[in-house]
Amino acid sequence: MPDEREVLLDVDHVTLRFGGVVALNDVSFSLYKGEILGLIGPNGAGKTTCFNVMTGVYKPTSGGVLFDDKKITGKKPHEINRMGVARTFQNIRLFPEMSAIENVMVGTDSRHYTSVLGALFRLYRVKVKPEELPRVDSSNGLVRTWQQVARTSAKIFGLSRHTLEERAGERKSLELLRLVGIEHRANELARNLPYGDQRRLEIARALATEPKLLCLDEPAAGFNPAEKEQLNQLIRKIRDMGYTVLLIEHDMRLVMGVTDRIVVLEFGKKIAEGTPAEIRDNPKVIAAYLGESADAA
Amino acid sequence: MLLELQDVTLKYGRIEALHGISLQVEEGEIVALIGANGAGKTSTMRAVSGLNPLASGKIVFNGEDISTLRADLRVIKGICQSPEGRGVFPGMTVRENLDMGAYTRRDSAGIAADLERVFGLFPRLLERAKQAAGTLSGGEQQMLAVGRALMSRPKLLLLDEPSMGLAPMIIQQIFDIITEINQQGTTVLLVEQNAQQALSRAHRGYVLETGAIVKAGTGQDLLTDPAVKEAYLGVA
Amino acid sequence: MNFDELFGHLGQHTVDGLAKGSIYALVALGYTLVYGVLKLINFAHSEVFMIGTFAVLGVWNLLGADGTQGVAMTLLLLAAGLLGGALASGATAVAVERVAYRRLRQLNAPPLIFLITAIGISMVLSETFGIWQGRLVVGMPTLIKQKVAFTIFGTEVTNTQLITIVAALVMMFALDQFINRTRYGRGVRAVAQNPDAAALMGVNKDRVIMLIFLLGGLLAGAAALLYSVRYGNTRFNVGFLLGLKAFTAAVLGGIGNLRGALLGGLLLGVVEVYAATLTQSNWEDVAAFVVLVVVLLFRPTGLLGESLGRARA
Amino acid sequence: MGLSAALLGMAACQDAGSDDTTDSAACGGKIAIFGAFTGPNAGLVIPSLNGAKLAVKQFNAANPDCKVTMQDFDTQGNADQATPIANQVAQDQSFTSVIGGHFSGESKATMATYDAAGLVMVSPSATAAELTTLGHKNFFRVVGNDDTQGEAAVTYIKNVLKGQKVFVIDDGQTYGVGIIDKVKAGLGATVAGSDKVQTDQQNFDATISKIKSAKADVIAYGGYTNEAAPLLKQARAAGVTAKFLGFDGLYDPGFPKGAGAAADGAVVTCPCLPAAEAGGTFSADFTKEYGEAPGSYGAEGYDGATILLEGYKAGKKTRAELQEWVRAYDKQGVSKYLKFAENGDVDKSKVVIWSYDITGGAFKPQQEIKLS
Amino acid sequence: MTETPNEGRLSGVSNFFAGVGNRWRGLPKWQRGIGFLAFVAFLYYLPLLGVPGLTWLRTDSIEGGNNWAGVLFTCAVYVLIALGLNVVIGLAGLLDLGYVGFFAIGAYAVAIFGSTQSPVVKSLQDKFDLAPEWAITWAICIPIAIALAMISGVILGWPTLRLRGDYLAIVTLGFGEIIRIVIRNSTNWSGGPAGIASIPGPQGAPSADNHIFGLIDAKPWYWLALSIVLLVVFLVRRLENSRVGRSWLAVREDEDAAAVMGVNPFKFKMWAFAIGAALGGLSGFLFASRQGFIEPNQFNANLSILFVAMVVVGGSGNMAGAALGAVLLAYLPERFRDFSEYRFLVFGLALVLVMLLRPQGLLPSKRRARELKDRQEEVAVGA
Repeated sequence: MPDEREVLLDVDHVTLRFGGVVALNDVSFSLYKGEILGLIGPNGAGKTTCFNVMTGVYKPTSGGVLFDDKKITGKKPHEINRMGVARTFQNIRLFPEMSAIENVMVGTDSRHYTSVLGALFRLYRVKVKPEELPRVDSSNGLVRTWQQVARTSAKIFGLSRHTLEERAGERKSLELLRLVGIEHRANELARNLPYGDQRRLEIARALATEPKLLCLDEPAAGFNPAEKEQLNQLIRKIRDMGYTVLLIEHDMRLVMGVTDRIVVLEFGKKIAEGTPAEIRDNPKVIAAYLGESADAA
Repeated sequence: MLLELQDVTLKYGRIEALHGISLQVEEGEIVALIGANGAGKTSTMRAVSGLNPLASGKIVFNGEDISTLRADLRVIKGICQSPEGRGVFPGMTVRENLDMGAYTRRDSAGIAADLERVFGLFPRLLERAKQAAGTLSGGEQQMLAVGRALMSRPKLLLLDEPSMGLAPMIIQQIFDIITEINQQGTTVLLVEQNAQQALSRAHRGYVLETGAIVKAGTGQDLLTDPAVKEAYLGVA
Repeated sequence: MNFDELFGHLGQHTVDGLAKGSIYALVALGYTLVYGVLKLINFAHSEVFMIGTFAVLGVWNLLGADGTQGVAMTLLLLAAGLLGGALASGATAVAVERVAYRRLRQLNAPPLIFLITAIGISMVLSETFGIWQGRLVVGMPTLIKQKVAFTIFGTEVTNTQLITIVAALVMMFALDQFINRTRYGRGVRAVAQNPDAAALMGVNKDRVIMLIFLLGGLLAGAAALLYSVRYGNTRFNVGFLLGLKAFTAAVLGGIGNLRGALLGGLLLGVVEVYAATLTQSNWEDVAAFVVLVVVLLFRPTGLLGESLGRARA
Repeated sequence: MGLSAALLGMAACQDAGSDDTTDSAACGGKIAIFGAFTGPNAGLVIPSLNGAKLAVKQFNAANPDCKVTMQDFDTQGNADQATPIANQVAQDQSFTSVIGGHFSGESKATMATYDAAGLVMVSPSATAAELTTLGHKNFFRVVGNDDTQGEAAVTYIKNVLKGQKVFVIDDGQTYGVGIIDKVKAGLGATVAGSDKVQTDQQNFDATISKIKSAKADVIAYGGYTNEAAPLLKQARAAGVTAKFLGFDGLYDPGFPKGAGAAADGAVVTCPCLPAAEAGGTFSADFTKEYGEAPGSYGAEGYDGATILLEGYKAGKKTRAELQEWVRAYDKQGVSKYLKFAENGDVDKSKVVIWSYDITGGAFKPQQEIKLS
Repeated sequence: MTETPNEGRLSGVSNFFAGVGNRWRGLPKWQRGIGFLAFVAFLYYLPLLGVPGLTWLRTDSIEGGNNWAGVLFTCAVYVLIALGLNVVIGLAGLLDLGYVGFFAIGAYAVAIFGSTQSPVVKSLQDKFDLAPEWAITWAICIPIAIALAMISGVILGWPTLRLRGDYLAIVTLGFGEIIRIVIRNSTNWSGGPAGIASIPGPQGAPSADNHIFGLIDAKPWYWLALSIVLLVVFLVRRLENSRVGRSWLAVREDEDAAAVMGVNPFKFKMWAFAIGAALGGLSGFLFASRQGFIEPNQFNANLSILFVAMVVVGGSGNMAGAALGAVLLAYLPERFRDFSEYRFLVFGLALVLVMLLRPQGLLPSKRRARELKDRQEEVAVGA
């Protein structure tokens, strides 16, 4: 059944050791295009480590990860991002001194072409449509004259690619902020945002890089039930927009409610894989989570 | 009353992590704090042990206001925390880590006795006494962290996620040891993900959600509370 | 390239280099201790050394050293010089910490601020001595007449070289033992590896920090004595270049690593003497820095890696 | 905006108003003297400054109707500090002559500026040979250059020290390199080895090894006290017994002080006259004024000032006149007979070079070195 | 236990700056534009400064004082340096203690290729039978200086930018020293310790006929340097307000997170290094053509440290702050020459006091000031 679908990401017998500690032990699973896959397990089971291998932060000791049929291991994080993998962090890692919209624009930049010299000299000009020309709207005569000059010059010489990309980035960033529901906070510093908005901002920033795969690392941590419900909606919306989502989460209600399939890790090993319903009834999983019977390990 | 938190708020930068927590720990109790990741459990611990300054509120220990006392002085008063993420000193041997636990103590006989006791509780640590702590496995590091905390002979032992990353069998053991320590007279404040275990051992428990206490009760009460069940086990 | 000279007297040059590097190593320990715990470069440490040399000079002048005294008096002068130098340097180091760094630590200032403050302190100290003692070399009485202590494979090892190397090794060993075997040493390592956990064990961070500054200062004072015995002069800016080299040595060995500081210091001394022999003395600094860059390229955390603070690398 | 335009106008007036204050006086003028009056090598320069000050003081006392003032500018011996000073002096038309620079670097850096301003420079102590080869017509020095001193040193090494194996060391600076190159060329095959040390170097083991390997009997050192003193001390401690010869850069009381007993027997050459040999009552006057004997270049500073002062006395007022005055000067000074060659060097036949040796921590004039 | 001593002492100054800053930002854009133009006009007028009541600012208002326009020129060059170093330290967050190396490379580029006295030009003359007056024109030396500095920046950055912050500091410090020592020790191409004289200006080799960019009057030089500074301010602002500035900031704040968002940290750090180097080279170039003579001793390690101090004291990350720091550090020692020997003692003291009382710098960037404040709030009870 899974074979009919197109594999986006393939984790192939990945083992990772830190010193003497085996963090991941021969883990294999696949992620299909358009699905939401949950990755769960008790604290310290190796979920985040697995995640880090998939996003290129760690290099596995053996095994490999294929994304879109291309090898992902050994690639640098920014290259992996360019391949189409974006992620959020378990312990929020925004750029705290940048405003919300700037945070998202860092993401949009990864799809832009302006080089350093391009930003410096802005000589690469592009003809623009009339509606994109600078507006003349000031009531102050002096300023108005200046705006007219700017408009005319843009009409004749066009605008620099830098300017256009900057505007496109800003537009798109605002859209994404709207999508996650914090557009009214666009100009606030990331560090001043409430906790929940920071989590949402991380998602917006990751989406800004136009990924094929969005990896969410405990996005609901610290959320109250109402917020969790909002998140649930958001994740579904994102999936409906055509993204593939990998979700690491503790909150069972959320995981059970939103995912198509679930992979369960314990002690760096995969102990189960299946639909939420299958996982819910799996005795190994129950043992791992509830710790009721020791013999199941 | 051994420990009392009165309306404690705590901030990281501008973000408020605790919004007015009040809780009490009686002498001889095991009290469990449970809640999801990011709910403020660890922040509460850090407030008690003095790693983060309070934004407002008051902490009273043994009848004394310790709200602004430095962390190392709180240890001398008898509060010892085994930090989350294990927090062992990776470059030191197991033995040295345990010695660090007894850093503020001068009674060498008592220290030796406690060392015996810790090695008795965790024979694994004795086997690895000369090994650098950084090379231990996760479970062993956890044992070391708990053992180290015991070495200071605290009146109040703060345990932050002692079961994290441990196999069920070892979790069982750790909780047995916690119970044993408690029976020997140490008061324990426990932060746990593993709500099942924690609540079944604790005399009382508090449930935290986004930086505030939403429920309090005895361990058994909370354990049977359907809302708690659903939140932590994903089953209604 | 004068290979004949280098290989003709390789042993001699090596001993010269080791003696030179021993002093680097002692000063490097001061950098490494502070860096290991606080992760900051104490730029003022070079002046701590400088003040040590002037203290040694002051003590000797006070006791009337003139290079003609007997053995007992020489020993007394050495002891008094060590005491004076170590006390002056130790006190300076602790004072620098109290005056400059403590407040910045309370403000949790970024490392760059510490660096500039340290540079300011360093300027104040060296300029004070420049104005007070003049800007020329100040000669010191020759306490120990240099003699060949023994000859091994045709290499002459002089008494002052021997004293320098042995004293540096002994102090290095003592410090190593202190850090690794005593309760205070454990406290230092604990703060270096995990300051939060150390506080939870009851370690007073302020006291540990004062202790490492004091230790660094004492060692710089000892280095100042050795320097005075071997070179017999000082100057208001004697610390600048030496401090730079000592810091280089500390990084070379792996900053924060005590044994690394020793290794780095000795290696740097030897490299410099070799380079000066092969070419001319004014190329030795280039050789020193080139070696540093090459080592860091292949071992980004220095030869032995970071140790006191290994946990947070 | 109107305000700033007004300010601009005001400023233009104000700026232009700082000229010819001297023209009103019938006689006299203003001299600028620049050099390293603070910093590590100030000890070499202060006597010259004092000598010049003494000359001005005496002159003003003797000629109340012809006041000459002298303004000192401290460069700390740095070329980049000397340049803006040169601009200042060049633009301030009240300055009609310059004494300086005292070091070669600062002289080289500023001579083009002074030349462009038409200001004459009389240097008491800048000795680099190349200074008078750069084509500037305004530069004169009352001291022999390094080439001459180098030649003298060669003569001295051959005839007095009778060196067979000479080890030459310089400090990699303009002055040291220049003089040592000359010595090397003059000595030819008797040079047994060489090394270059660097500023603030502290350990000289490698150099000492080289000296030992060369089995040198004479060491010639071009440079300053801060490196020479420790080098000599370490070399003596290591058992090097070769004779030590330095140059005027070491003719500084700090040198024997820094090197201590090791300095005993060291010799320095200097194109400057021993105090006792100076003409007239200079030495006595200087000692009376400053409480110490004129050290290096005290007499030269005095001479430099005197040349200019006599020019003012003779009614020369403009920069051009003074420059011509110096060019044509031909008279006995306290340090030597002062007459300049076409390029601004003191006439080679008039150069006086002395050797001094150190005994008991003090310089003692030894003999005048006659150039062969 | 977090005592807050001395908080009040400089707060008057801080409040003053903050107040001015806020009021400034509150003005409409066009008014700010006019204000800025007026300020620029004042800067151009500065060498002629003769407003009664302000003349005490002039460095030649004291005995033995230095040429005012000359000092202003030095200030302008230092501002240029500070702008360049601010890109490296303030924007990209890299601690470069060897910036003087780039300054030296720029200075030596014009000296070696533009001066008739340089060994390189002389050997070229011999080789191609050129006239003895031949040397590479000043204007062509500009791109040469910038390119050489940039290339050396890349050569230095390639292996070292992978190192952690403190290692970078010592390696760059070493680099600066290596440049100086190599220049000093190699007589055959760099002129060695004697340095190189007769470095050309815009009007060619220095001579009495150069009436505008001559040896004596420094005013045109100041105006030239000021114009370059303004141009650079304009260009660096463009960088700051573009994806490049954003990427630098992101890398500084959280390198790993930035990398995961598709920013190539190494590339942007390298660009910061190269741009910083280019500006360092440009300022060295200006300095050398004005001085007409350079020698290796002018480029020692102390100068590098001074440069870093300018940026940090002024307020790193903010161009205005860095520029203010540069002006103060170049100007104050000149204005207070009367302190003579005590100048650097006082300077050191001032450095310590500013850092202790106002660690964010005199005119910090908004971001940096906030960062510092937040850091303060996060200190633990026992720390």
